[in-house]
Amino acid sequence: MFAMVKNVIKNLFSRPSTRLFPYQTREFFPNVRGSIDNDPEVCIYCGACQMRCPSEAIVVNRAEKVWTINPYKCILCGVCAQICPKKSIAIHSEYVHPQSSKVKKIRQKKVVEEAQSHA
Amino acid sequence: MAKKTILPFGPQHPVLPEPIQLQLVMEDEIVVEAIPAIGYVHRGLEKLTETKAIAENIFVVERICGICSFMHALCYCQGIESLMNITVPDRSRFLRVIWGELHRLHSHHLWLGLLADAFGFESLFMQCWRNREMVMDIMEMTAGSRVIISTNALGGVRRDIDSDQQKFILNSLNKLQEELDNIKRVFSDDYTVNKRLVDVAVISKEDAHELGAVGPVMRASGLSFDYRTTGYAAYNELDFEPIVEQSGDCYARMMVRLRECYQSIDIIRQAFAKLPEGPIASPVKGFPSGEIATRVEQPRGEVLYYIKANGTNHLDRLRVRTPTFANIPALLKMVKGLTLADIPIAILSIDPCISCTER
Amino acid sequence: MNIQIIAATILLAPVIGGLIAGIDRIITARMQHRVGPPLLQPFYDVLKLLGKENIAVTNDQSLYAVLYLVFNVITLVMFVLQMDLLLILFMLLLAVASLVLGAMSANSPFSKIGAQRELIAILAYEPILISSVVGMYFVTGSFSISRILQIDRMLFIDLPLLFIAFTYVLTIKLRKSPFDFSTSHHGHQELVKGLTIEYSGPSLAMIEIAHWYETVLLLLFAGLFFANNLYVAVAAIAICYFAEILVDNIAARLTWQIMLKSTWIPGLLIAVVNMVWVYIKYHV
Amino acid sequence: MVSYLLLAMILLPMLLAAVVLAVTDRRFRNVCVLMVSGILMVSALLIIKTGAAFVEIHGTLAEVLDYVIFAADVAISLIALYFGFKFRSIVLAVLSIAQLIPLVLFHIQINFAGVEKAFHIDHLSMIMLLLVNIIGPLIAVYALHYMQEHEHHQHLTASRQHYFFATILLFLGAMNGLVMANNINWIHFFWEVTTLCSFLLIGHDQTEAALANAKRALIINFFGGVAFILGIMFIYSRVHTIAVHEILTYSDVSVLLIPMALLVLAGFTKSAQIPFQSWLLGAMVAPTPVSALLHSSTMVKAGIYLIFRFAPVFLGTWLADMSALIGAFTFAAAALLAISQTNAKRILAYSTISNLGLMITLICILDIYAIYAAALLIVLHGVSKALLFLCVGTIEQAIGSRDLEDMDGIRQRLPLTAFLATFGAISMLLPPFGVLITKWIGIEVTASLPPVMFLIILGSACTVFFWAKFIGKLLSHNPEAEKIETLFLTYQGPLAIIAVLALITSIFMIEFSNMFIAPFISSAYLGSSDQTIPNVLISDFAGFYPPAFFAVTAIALLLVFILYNWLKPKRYVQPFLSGENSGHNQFYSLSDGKFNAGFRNYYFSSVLNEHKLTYLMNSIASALLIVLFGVILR
Repeated sequence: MFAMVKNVIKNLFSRPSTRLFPYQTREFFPNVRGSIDNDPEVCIYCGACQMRCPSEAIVVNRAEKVWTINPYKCILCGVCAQICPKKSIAIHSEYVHPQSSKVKKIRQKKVVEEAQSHA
Repeated sequence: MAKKTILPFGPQHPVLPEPIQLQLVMEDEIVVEAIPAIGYVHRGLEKLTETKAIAENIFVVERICGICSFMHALCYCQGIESLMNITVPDRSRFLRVIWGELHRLHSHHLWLGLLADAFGFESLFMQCWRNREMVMDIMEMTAGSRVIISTNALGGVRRDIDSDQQKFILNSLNKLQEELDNIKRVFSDDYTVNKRLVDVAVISKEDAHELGAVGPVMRASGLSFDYRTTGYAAYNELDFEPIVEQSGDCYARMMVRLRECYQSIDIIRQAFAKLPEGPIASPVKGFPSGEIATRVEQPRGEVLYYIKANGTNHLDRLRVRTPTFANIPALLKMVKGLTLADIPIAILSIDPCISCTER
Repeated sequence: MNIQIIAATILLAPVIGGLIAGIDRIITARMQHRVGPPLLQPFYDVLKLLGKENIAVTNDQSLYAVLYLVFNVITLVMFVLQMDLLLILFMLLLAVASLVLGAMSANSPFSKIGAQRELIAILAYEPILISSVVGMYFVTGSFSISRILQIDRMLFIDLPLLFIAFTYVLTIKLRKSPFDFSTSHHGHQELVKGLTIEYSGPSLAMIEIAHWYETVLLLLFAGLFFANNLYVAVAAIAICYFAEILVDNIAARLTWQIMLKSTWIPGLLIAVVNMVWVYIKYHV
Repeated sequence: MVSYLLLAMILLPMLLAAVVLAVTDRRFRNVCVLMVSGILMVSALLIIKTGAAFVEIHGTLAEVLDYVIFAADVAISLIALYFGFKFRSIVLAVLSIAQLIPLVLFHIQINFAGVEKAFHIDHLSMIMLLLVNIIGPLIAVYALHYMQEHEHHQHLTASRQHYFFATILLFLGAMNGLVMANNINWIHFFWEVTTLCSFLLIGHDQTEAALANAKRALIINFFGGVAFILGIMFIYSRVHTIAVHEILTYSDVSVLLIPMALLVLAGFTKSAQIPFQSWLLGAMVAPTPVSALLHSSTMVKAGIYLIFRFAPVFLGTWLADMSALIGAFTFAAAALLAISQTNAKRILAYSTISNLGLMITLICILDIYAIYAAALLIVLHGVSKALLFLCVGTIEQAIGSRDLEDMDGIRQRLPLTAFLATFGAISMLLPPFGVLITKWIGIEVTASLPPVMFLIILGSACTVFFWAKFIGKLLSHNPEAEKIETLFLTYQGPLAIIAVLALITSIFMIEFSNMFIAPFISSAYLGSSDQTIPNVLISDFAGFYPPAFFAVTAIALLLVFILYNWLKPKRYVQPFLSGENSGHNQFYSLSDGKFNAGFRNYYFSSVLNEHKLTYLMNSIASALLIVLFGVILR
């Protein structure tokens, strides 16, 4: 009957293990697949990532040099970064915060600012 | 006695981790009949595998089930590898065992928590899931992702575990084992827990065999069989025995899983001790052809993959039979004559994975 | 004077009850190694519920929720006015009956099963509650609180076993684990939320507030065992409630079969032993 | 004046019974019944207004009456003997002979002597008269319409209603005689008339079950009758009087203990205490007005009346304590058994048995509040139970079932009846209504007898369970139900009147107690001088003053309605059916398509097996009875 008492009392008198997110955050481990980004200046818009992407999240427009990823389709498998010939696709360890609208991430050559369009 | 209580238990019910409907016909609170209905989370993944490339399918089969995703990928990879006669490097075989056992650990912890929740023991539930965080952290650190770790690849694995990571893992496992001792005491000795588990939903040895139960459900009824003993991956080089309990009730099923947690920790330690140096993947060229059935022991029991390939980059057919599917007949046998309060426990005692079952 | 007491009771009791609920939630969270909500969270919850749309299955569900609240208030006022304890228990029964009827009026099998379980709970705790009152009668010679308060002995010394039985059924009455099967603070039980499953918005707020009144009443009842010394009484109430939280966190939810057996056999047995002993001590 | 009233209350119903039997015209019968009902109510009120009195009958009339009643009493035994042969029941035949022989011998022994003060109307009689002559006629009026529908459902070729109403009228007359007679032989005669009437009424439908249960009722009540006549003979042999008021003045208890035990036993059989409860349960096969009549105002109350009447003689003895224990045991056991019942009438029947047990306990406790509570319970229970039975009868006629589980949505189908039935059930269970108050007093006064108190505590817990189930079912909501209620003045009218009476009796409990019970206590328990009345007048029951509580409840309800209007749901949804609703009470199942969710109350059929439990309870109660007699006969 009282097997749990020890655990419970120990818990009561030690610091809680939950964090008050977002005020306190934990450091990410290195190499965590948190989010995917592409450097538009390095990218050669070959389209290899689009071909190998298992979830068809990446669309590359070779003519206009636009690289688009739909983060709501992306499964963060990391295949694109693995096969990128210029290693321009990078995986960051930070997770993306929740958002209130489904926004695609667009990377375009020469235009440094981030453009956004609704899905 | 004309009128009976008919209760739709599920598909959306808080004690069910996943959607399954049991139409319970009750007298007072005793269930006289349970009519199951599944099909609420069918996603057509088997069909999807026929349109994807063979290497991409790894990511598809991983998503059959989140909790045992690694085992699904493993089973698929092993099938394709044997169709193509690829021998995977030794180091990757051991790494597969390590990640596989980590998955078993976190799956069993998840299940222990859910079971605690099903019999209304919130603090124990929290405790189990807090312990599970350690395993998840290990996974996040080694594979870069917490649940669906995507480390399997045709011909080997995608990531390596270095010695720093190895130290971290072993430390974490030591801590986990201590914590496991704490919750084991509660699960096995607590009066209220025993009241809710002992002699509830008994499946006899004969019934378990007859109804084709697999995994912990089968082993809890006294049938000693664990597919790992057939020695896939590196299991033939590791020392372990299938964990068997005799009584066949919910308590036995809980004990099997609890003891398997210790066993998994032990296996991981052995694997690290024997981990050979070398490459982690073999090169893969060409496409498979022919058909094969392959099996792997998941946390929930044995999963069976049937793969039919035709020499192109697409499969003809992929068929998955998951452990939950095999355990549902046993479940239906169990719930008859139980009281309503025991229904969640009985359902959970087979560790149902409805998403697996429906794919 | 009476009017002032009544007004103070009606206004203060939910504040105290809500604070107790807040403390309960924090301690529970800490016992589960969580940070837990702020102290005033129960009030925030109720305020939020009050601001929501009232959605119901049947027309008169909310009526029963309000009845539950009103009868709980009346019972507490009767207690504070130091009336007859048995009468107070029966009024409390009226409050629970409205909750049960509210659950039964909705055409939902889940809430109806919850109602039946609550009735079984009544079956389990009612004899012990009445027994404790009768035990007090044997010691003090009166069922009236005003007379019980005049006695200069500590009732606990004469009625330790009854106090244990009382704290045991307090768990049922407060609907805490292991006896939280008619409704629970978590939806994770086979009946989801049992009795209160079809309630939402303001009517659910009524039930929450009624719980606060009920908690205060039950704790005062527990304090009655130590009534001659205010400090001891407050300490005893605190210990008693802490024990309830502890038990809530170290026990699985049991079934009503086990509850009925444990209250009717060992529970009533120790109650009767205690009653016989004080009867012989004071009346033979 | 009083003698005319007596004629109107005893003889007139009996005479009209003969007329109703002879003239089968329906309209004439209706007029007769309505007329008798009116006369009974008025006479009862008048007789109460006159106050306590003895009615003396002298000379030839008295002698003739004595002979007539003796002859009629013998005739009843002979009728029973006839039925004994007809049913081939040796037990019944033996019992009727066992009654016949002492009856004849006793009359020869006393040389057919009578009692000068033939009738004694005191305040206990008045309480009973109020009950019999207000509730009884209302039930009779209700039966006019009910029996019409009842026979319509039965598809009879020839109406048997004239038998029915004749028996009812005879019954009421006999009850009036029973509660006013001062000659114990006459009480026995009226007692036997009620037995015979109940036999006829239970067997009225002439079905196999009805006849079997009628036979059982006759056997058990004849057993009581035998005990009664033996008790009378014993009393006479000890104190040489057959006048009740003289017997009551006998202060030496030990002399009268054995005959009193026999009379209490007779009371137990009539009041269906365990182990004699089976006849009352069997009586449920009869048309519902019969059940109402048997349970509320007549028959079972006759047993209570007998024990209450003679209680002053044996209070404080072993007999009283044991009777209180048996009563309390019945209270708890019947309440427990009621939990396992699905048949609404059987639930009510067990509740009646249970409450009768409580009455007997209260009667047998030496405490002034116990007497108040006992007398109050007789009235409150009578009123509420009559209401409940008539409501269940109305529901049964409308939906064709008396099973509680078929009463889902009865609120929408029969709004008025369901409301009245709920009111009746609430008045049996919850404060501030009187029945609960008597239970409360029961616990408070039995503190001197802990086992009795313990049984009452357990019993009240069980009571809550089955009443809450009952009320919950009546109030449960079914959006698909349609209104099928048809209103008739003579059908729902009596229901409404009884409901109002139930409310009034509960509100004016204190006034009622002071008006009737206090004088009764001072005359029967404290010696018969009127000066002592102020000592037993009460202002409240230990802090419970009903009008105040009703006022608080009324204010609370008002508050509730104000809050409720503010809270009134703006939007209605379907209940939670695990996310698969396909209708209000219907869910979709992938395997079976649309399926109705159902709910059945808990009856614990595996644990509370009525058959086994009854056997157990009967054994325990019989053992208690044997102990009772064993000690007394020592």
